[in-house]
Amino acid sequence: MIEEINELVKEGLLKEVGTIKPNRELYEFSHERIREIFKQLLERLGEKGFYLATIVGTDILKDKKIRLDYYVVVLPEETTIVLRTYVDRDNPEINSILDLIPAALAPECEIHDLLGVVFKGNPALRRPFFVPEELVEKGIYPLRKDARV
Amino acid sequence: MEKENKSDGKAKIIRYTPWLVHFNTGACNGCDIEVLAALTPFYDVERFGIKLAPSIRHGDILLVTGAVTKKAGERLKRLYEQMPGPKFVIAVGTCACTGGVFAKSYSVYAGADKVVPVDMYIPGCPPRPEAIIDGIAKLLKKLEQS
Amino acid sequence: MAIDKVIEVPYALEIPVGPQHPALHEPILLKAYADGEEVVKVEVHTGYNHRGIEKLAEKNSFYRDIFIVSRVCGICNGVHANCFVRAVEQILGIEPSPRAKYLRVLAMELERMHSHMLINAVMAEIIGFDSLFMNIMRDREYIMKSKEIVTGNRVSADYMIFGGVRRDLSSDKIDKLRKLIDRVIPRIKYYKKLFMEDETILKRLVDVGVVKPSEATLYGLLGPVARASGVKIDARASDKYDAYGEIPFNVIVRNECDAWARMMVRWDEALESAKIIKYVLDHLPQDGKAVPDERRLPRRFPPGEAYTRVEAPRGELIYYVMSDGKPMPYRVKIRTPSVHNILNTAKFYIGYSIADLPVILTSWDPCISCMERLTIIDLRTGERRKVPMKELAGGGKKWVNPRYSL
Amino acid sequence: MGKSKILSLILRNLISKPATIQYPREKPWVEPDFRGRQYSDLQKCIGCGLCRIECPADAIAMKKIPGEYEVPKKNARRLFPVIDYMKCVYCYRCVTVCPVRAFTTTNYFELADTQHITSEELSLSTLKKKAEG
Repeated sequence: MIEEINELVKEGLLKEVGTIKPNRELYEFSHERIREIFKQLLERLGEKGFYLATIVGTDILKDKKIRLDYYVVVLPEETTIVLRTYVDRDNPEINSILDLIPAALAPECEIHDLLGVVFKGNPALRRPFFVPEELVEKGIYPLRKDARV
Repeated sequence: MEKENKSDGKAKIIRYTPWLVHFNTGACNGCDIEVLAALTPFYDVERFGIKLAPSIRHGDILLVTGAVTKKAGERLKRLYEQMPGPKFVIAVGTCACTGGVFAKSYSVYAGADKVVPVDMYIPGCPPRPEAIIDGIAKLLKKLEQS
Repeated sequence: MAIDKVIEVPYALEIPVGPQHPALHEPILLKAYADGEEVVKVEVHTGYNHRGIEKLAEKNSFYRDIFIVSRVCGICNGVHANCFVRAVEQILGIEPSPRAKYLRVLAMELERMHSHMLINAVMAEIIGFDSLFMNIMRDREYIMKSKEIVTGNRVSADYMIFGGVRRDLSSDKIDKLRKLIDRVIPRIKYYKKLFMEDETILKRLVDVGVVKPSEATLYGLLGPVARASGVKIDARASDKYDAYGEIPFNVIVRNECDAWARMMVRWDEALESAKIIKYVLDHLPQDGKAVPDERRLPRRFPPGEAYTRVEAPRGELIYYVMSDGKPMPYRVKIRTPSVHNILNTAKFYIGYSIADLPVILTSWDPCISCMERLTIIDLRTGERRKVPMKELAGGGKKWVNPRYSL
Repeated sequence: MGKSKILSLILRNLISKPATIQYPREKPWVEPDFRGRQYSDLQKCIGCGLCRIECPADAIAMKKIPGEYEVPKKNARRLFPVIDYMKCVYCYRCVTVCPVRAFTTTNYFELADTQHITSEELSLSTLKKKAEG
């Protein structure tokens, strides 16, 4: 349990939900407050105190939502925590954190290309990045569950 | 794909010093490091007069590794067209032969023979350097007979 | 004669490197913009290697996925398979026997050794030291032979299965392995000394591609790149997966922050791996069956999600596996270290000369096949004053007509 | 490095054998349990098709055994797996899942050819032909 994260929970920015195996603490937050949370993390943990491991985007077809998990590794103990949020599947938009944390470049672009989530404020978003052009022309996002590729 | 320049007699010339060009069309690097290993002291394909050419314009044999992805497929075609004839293509590894485990993916053509004519297939995931030498030797033997 | 042609001189030269290039064996296109000799901007264009593995994994069963994910990257196939297998083991709630855990460590450390030797050899080739390249590659063959003895194939190991490994190690094989490893260790020590003392290497590598510690965390750099910048990230030490909790080893950290430090970290880690391998060979537990019967493994997968980390040769590798109770996974997410180490580093080329470009690229230990399940373009430019070519041509003082007639 | 050291190094390199394996003329440096070509022994095979389902590369197809061969009784459907060696990734998943352990494994790897080759002939050679009559 990390104190700084605990403070954020107390302030109501994060909500403790459970764990992902093996022993990764899971927190939920609402997607409008993403920049606030990462600003707080930068302030409290410092530039050298953590790094963004990855963002996992999952298409939850039955809830009509796209789930975004931000995996943050807190140094020096290397404790992995998971920050989870949901965006609407039909209108997937979330603020980019690229200017705060440059490491978000790779995962944000990847999720944009594979799942179609728009990260507002990220200038590098572009299609086709790697999905073949014929799929881009048809507007298919290959990792969405209803995409037939 | 059918080969255009089937046998015009010129093929015999290159059998003493065939120069290889290696192109990775979306391989997992396994075949690439085995091609590299075939050039190093233990296996040493230079015994056959084979040299890794830096540019496609010098090459006689194109080694293709990897399940040909759609983006790299265009490049492969362009490289093949830029090669001086007589030219030969060797597909190294299961992926380059038929696509292997990636054959059903949405972004691969599955197999180099879908894009360029292939003269020799070397299966294996990845093929041993010995197998690569064996494949090249078999191709050279074929040229001798042509 | 009337002027009929005009050539405009751009302020920066565009130099494409790749995807088929003599200095680069991998399909990536680096568009470097150079002003004279100085690199002012680098764009990383990729996508030549995207095979859609994450979608493929969703469409195949868990058992087939083991072999598909181990073909994400040929060089580090063992760690990919290990990471996926451990994630699914977490969902299933099974644990391999101690002997299997030690054997997994053995296979992964052999992989780390050959990977580090390979990239050091490639670095020697890139700076024009071909005899060193050939020598390192010769000694690397002994490691490949050890891998063949342990796993049955030189490169693609296919060694991991849920609940254990797929091949046991007999005592005469252990003796063979000992001989091979003892043969390689003095050579690695010699190469390390060479990298410390040889002037050619020092001149090309020292103070090239400097990454500050705070930049390493902000840009999410991993593995030897981070450790050479003084950031201690090692999933082996923190997660203690498999048998790493029982095996003593050191995490190598250096503070020089340049390309040379990265290569030295790799040599030190190769030696450390050799130590781990010898420890494993000496302390291999006898109890428990290492090889499970693959015909009796569970066929039902409960719903659940798992997130595992593994220290690949290139850094922290991440697998996220989510199962919804069907025989196929609902979502498999693969995050390889090369994604961050290549795509987020376009900034670090700026300010060095064109000749340093391949050196810096190699010092990240690029593995395009790892990275390219996805692809991104970096457009960050440097915040330094750009001196246009035309100004340089005029000595920087005189005004020169921007158009040169022919 | 002193002069004497260099001299001894030169002498050692003069005497020692070259590192290269003269491969096509010499035997390859291959382990006996290297994962090479595998094929199904039709005396043991029951034609269940589990290997086809489990193959990660879809390299196995089930084929009917031609009429002129004698087939063991346990293989009632007269099916046998044919491995396409150009598709196979040599992971040996088929070998380990086979319920009757019918696969014969070898360390043979010199499979380069100008067309696709399969295990059909090898597998059928394990069967006897029916006596003509």
